[in-house]
Amino acid sequence: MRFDLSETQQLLKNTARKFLQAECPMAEVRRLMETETAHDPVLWSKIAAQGWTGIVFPEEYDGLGLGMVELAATMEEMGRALMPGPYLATVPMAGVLLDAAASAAQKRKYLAPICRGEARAAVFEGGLFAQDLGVADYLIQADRRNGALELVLWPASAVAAKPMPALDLTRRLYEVAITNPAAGELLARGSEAQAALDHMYDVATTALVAEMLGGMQRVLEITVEYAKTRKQFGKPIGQFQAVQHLCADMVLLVETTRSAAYYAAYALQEKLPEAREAVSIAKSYASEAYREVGNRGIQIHGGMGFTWENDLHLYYRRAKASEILFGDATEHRERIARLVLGG
Amino acid sequence: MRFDLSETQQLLKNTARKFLQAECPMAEVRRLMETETAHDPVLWSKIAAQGWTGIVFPEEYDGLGLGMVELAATMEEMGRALMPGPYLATVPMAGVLLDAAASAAQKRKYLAPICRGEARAAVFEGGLFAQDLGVADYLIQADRRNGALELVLWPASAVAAKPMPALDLTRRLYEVAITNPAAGELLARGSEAQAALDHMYDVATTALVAEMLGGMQRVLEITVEYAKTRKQFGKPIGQFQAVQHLCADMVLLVETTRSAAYYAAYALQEKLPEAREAVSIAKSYASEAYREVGNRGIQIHGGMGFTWENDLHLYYRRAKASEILFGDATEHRERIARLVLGG
Amino acid sequence: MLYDPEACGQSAQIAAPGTKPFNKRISRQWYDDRFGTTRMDLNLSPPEIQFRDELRAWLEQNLPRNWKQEHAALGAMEEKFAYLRRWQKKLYEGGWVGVAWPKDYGGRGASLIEQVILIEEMARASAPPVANVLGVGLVGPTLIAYGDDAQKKRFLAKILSGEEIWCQGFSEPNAGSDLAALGSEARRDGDHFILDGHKVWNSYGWAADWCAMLVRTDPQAPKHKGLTYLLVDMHSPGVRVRPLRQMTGESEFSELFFQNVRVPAENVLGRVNDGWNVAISTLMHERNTLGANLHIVFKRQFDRIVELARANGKAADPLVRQKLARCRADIEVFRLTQMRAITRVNQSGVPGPEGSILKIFWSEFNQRFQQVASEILGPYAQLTGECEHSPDEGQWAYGFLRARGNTIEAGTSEVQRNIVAQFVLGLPKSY
Amino acid sequence: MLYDPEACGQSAQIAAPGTKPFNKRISRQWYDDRFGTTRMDLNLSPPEIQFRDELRAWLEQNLPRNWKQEHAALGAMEEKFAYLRRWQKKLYEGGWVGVAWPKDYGGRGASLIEQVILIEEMARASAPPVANVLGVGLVGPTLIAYGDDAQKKRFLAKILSGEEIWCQGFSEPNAGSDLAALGSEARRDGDHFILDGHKVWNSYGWAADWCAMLVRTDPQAPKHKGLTYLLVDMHSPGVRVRPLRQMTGESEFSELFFQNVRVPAENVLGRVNDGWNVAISTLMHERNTLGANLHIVFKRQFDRIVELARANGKAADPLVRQKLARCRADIEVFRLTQMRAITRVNQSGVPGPEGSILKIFWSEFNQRFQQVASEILGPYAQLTGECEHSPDEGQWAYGFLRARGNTIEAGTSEVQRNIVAQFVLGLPKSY
Repeated sequence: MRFDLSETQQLLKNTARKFLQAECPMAEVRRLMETETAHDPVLWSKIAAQGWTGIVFPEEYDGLGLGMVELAATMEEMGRALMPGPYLATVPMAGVLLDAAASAAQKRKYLAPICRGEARAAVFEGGLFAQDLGVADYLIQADRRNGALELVLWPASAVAAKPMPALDLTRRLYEVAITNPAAGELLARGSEAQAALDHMYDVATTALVAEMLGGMQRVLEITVEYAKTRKQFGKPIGQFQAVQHLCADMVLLVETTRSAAYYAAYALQEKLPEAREAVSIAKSYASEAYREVGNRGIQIHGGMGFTWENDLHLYYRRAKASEILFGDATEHRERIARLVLGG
Repeated sequence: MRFDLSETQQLLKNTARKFLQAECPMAEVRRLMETETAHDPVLWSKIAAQGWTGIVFPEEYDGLGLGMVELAATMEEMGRALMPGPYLATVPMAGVLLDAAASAAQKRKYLAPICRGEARAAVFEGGLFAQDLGVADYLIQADRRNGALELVLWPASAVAAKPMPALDLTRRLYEVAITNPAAGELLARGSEAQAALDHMYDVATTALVAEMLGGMQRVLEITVEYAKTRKQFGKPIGQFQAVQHLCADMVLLVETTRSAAYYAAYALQEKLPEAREAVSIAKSYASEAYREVGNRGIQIHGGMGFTWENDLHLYYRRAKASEILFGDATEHRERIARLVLGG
Repeated sequence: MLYDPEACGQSAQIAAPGTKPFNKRISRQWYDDRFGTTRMDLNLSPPEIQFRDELRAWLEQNLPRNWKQEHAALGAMEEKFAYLRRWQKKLYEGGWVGVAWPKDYGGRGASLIEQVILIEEMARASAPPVANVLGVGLVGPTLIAYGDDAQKKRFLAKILSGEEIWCQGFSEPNAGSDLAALGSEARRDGDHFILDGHKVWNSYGWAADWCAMLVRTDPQAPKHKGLTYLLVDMHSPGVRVRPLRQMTGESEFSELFFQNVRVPAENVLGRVNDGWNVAISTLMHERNTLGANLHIVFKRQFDRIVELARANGKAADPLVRQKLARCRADIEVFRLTQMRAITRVNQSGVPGPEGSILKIFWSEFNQRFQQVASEILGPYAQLTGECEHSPDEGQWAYGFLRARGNTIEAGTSEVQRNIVAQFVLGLPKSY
Repeated sequence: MLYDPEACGQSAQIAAPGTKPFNKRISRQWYDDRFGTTRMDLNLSPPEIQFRDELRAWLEQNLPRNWKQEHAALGAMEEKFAYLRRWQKKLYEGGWVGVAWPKDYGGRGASLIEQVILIEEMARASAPPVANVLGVGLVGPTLIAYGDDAQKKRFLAKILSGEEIWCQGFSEPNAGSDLAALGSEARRDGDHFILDGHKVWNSYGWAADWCAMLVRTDPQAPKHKGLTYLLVDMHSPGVRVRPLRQMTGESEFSELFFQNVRVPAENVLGRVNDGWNVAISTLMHERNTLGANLHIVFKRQFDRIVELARANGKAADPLVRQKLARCRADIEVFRLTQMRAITRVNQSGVPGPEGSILKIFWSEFNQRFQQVASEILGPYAQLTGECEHSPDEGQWAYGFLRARGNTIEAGTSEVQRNIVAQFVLGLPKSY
């Protein structure tokens, strides 16, 4: 029994951290967030060269064929680095949906280019927005037509993407309009489409939780570092019990979220019957924990934490967007209740 | 504009405190809680001599004719002293119900003896228990019969009271059985009965909240005293920021409850349109605040706070019973929501 | 017989069970004779009602009906500010600025309750703020308490009229919660001081003519002892103002830089090296009047989110109902606790630590409230101002971020809890 | 090409937008060759499965089917305790007591994971506890680490068999969170120590033959330095045990009084004046194994309150559903975090500060959980054991009170948070 990343998985994670420290430091994050799309093609091609764009997809479509735990470990590092751009939309969302729903021919046509880093994609289920649609090469729409759920793929040329300014500056939201209704290609329909969509949400939610975990871990580290060096009343503020206890709370929030996040990834990977519950437990935890870690981190930083130049608010903005995405804590607790209590 | 007890009301309150310090110190509370009914006729007669048993009732029925704020100020002191016995059941419950629902003749027969301290009474609306029925001379039952609410008075001889052991050792609960169905006397019926019952709950809830306020104030005082004297690590524990912040939280809980409690009493007294909302705000606050003040008080006391000999658990037990009585915080918040949001 | 603690109080007097030692009972008459007949009373007194009605009548006559549109239509920050200066001038002419100041200095000698009435009426009427907020609210009262005649003559009238705008220079990068650790220095040089320093979290610095500053004049003295309260002309050579961008993206505050700024010695307020006491008095005033309009602001936002919750159906969700009811209760309890604090200060005349209790409460409430609002708005909560789908032009996304600062600005919740523990409860100093 | 931080890492290597510098991509094979193929694995290993199955088979054979009724039917505390001693004897003969102890001392040298399997299997089977909980769990391991051969020979076997029952004497009235402040003194007198002192919060004192104590032997030394770990015969003259009544009304704990108690010097464990280090080792063991069965206990209570919520209709209330879902998630997260901690300790061999994180979590969870249970039960929540209406014989009213102690016993939440801040995060000591 070993409930921890294996040596292999830890090596992957360490390498991802070093890659992102060099290729996507905070200066780069701040540069990209001031651009129109927060996406950098060069960074994307480097990510692709790491294999990350195909990490969980079969080798026959140029994927790396690794599992959920490896995806989670990698996304944890992306969240730690606050990596901007369309990774979440492209890989754990659109890619997973294609892998689950498309025919072999369609996968060769649409999934393989994603794996190779040549294409980006987005998903839209008829809510308020599609994430990072502005840099997508195609959009997969989940739509109820003629009484059945359909998954339809639209090329970018058939879709208008109108930017929607929002709190998170590193990952962009777009309003969706289909401009050429004839250009859609059906991927799946009915119960098959529903199963693929459900699976995609489980995977994407777990990936998002791992990313949130990395973010909150980083907020904790930045804050502890600050508490050790910032002096008030002639002492490092980390010597004040009030600050220590806020930091200890942050450790609890991070470590419990880590347990839930890793287990959700493992349970999905192993197709355990409790996987769906594990995903909702993880998201209900992470949704509140990331925000609360952000609250405590900024509070401990005092006025400094409230400035634009301090990085914490960039994490805080991501935390808020992530809290909402794929259902907030309340929605996931109701999902847990349905599994445990029925009704 | 003066939102504070007046000099008159403060004098009444100070006198009540001195009376209870002399006549009902903690040793007496502990003695009474070990008795069968937690009621002492001698203490009761002294309370009556203070005028407390008739405090809000008209002078024509031997009452004192004071108002809700005076009742609240007095009950605050009873709560502070953790006074055992059937005051709540007799005065703010049964007495108020009689005053609101009964005929002049019935008031002379039943309310006046309460005012004079010669009788005690209880109320039962068909829930789990009637409070302090074991020492009541009569029971007022609110019952839905033949499609209308009826308030019926039963003499003690027509009622069996079976004790129900519960957390609060200072105020007793009893199961109710009517043993002589012919002995009941109708007080009011229909909408008149409903209005009297609603009014009684507003008054009794406000009185209870004031009592809870006194209890939490006392828990705060005991705890601060302990924090100033108990030493660990070579310092009074009150010098540790963690303890200071727990104490500051307690101050916030007490002072905000005080605002809500006094306003509810004032609003009822002045028959303000927002009185009902004020009562629910006060109870929703006090229900959580008393428990949380108790939690922090015991926590700061450490192991000592967990012993039987320490008084805090007696307050904590009362806090739990009071949290439940007349609806907990959730129920009162839903009542606020109905007033604010409708539905 | 009513209990007489002087004559009783011995357990020996408690009679044996069964006896009835107190068979004489008190009457209402007895009670009134003994204790008096005063009662809690939340109604305004006749003079207070007169004050309020006079103000309402004046506002009826003078408040520009559509000032928000007029103001919004003005382009530059400077023009917007000039608009507020004109409004202040008008208020001043009506006698509604600095109402609490003594009549000799242009005020009305209004009571604290009348001040609060003014603040609330202005909030209810959605009137524009005055331009010289800090001058009127903080610097003026400090000048009245500590200024010499020349200083009062020189500054007070122009504060009220808005002719000279003031800002305040207290916080520094290394002196936040530990204000007394500040390092901006003023060295004596004949009849001047030479000032060098760096201040942060300054409001109105870009518009100010004068700055009320706390600076170190004796670096050798213990840290609270070597400080002086200095009035600095913002137009002096060597003063530089830079916008300080906060996490919301705006620049509500500035940084101030002082390099070799010459300040005449007559601009010391109070005594040299006694600035800490002068500043504390300012901060007390700040805590006393700040926030008197907040319950109205909160209530307005609450009513608005209730509207939005009705519109999107969430008002029927039992979870949302609980959260909204809690917010409603919190706003009401905040208003009531503030009324109690005002009653106490109005009677004692001294601002007390009640301010810390209120500060902790409203700042933490607003964070809870903004979170509740965001849960009600769902995905829309994250949309910022520039978007057509954004509810209320992004005020909720902004409000969520801005509220984060509430438990930091004007004394962190940690410092405020220390104050409550030490000054309300008398616990020993923790550091 | 996989990112190689040694060969890269300079921003100069980042190509201009539009170019494609990395057109060679890695394969799964490349990845496996470079990093290996190990994976996270929550399954038991074959030896662990064998251990579990052997235990299950033994329990199947030996666990008295209706032991709870048998046990409850016994009147006196002593008889009930004798029942547990007999059960421990049986377990001992089966080789299931002290499984983690080295084989030489009667154990199996089981891994931490196997210990946890044992604890969980016992909880799942609702098996009785052993009589000598503290002897097996705390004193034995400390004896193995610090005892000399004579001590090991004298004590260890009788601990396992339950022939001699142990208790522990650490806390004192004036030494709670500040354990090192303890004042019980042992003065050297020839080849004996003379012990005087007062211990509180002692478990099993009334049944114990021996007490493992921390006492002061050098009052002049700094407070951590003058302590000695002493093994005291509870049958010695001068030892008195008094029940300590707690707020629940029970006496789960005792006070111990020692007056002029003679303790042979050979009963010092470890070195004289080195007792602090010996005790810390005991406390580490305590935090390591304590609570391994808790998630099963919580889960069982959770399932029961769900049943009750279904029965009274509250399971359909959206507010209750939220609260129950949160409890469900908390129990699961507690289990998982414990598994992660066990994995780490199992690999490093050293108990770490993870114990503090778990302690804070479960103790605060249980208080939330009991509150949720009480909200579900409504007025019934306050009924205590002796009442027919009382759900589950009053266990919920009792549980509510008992949980209050959780954040105090075995290290308050405040002390645990200090430990996390200082030993996990490396923040400076706060006092």
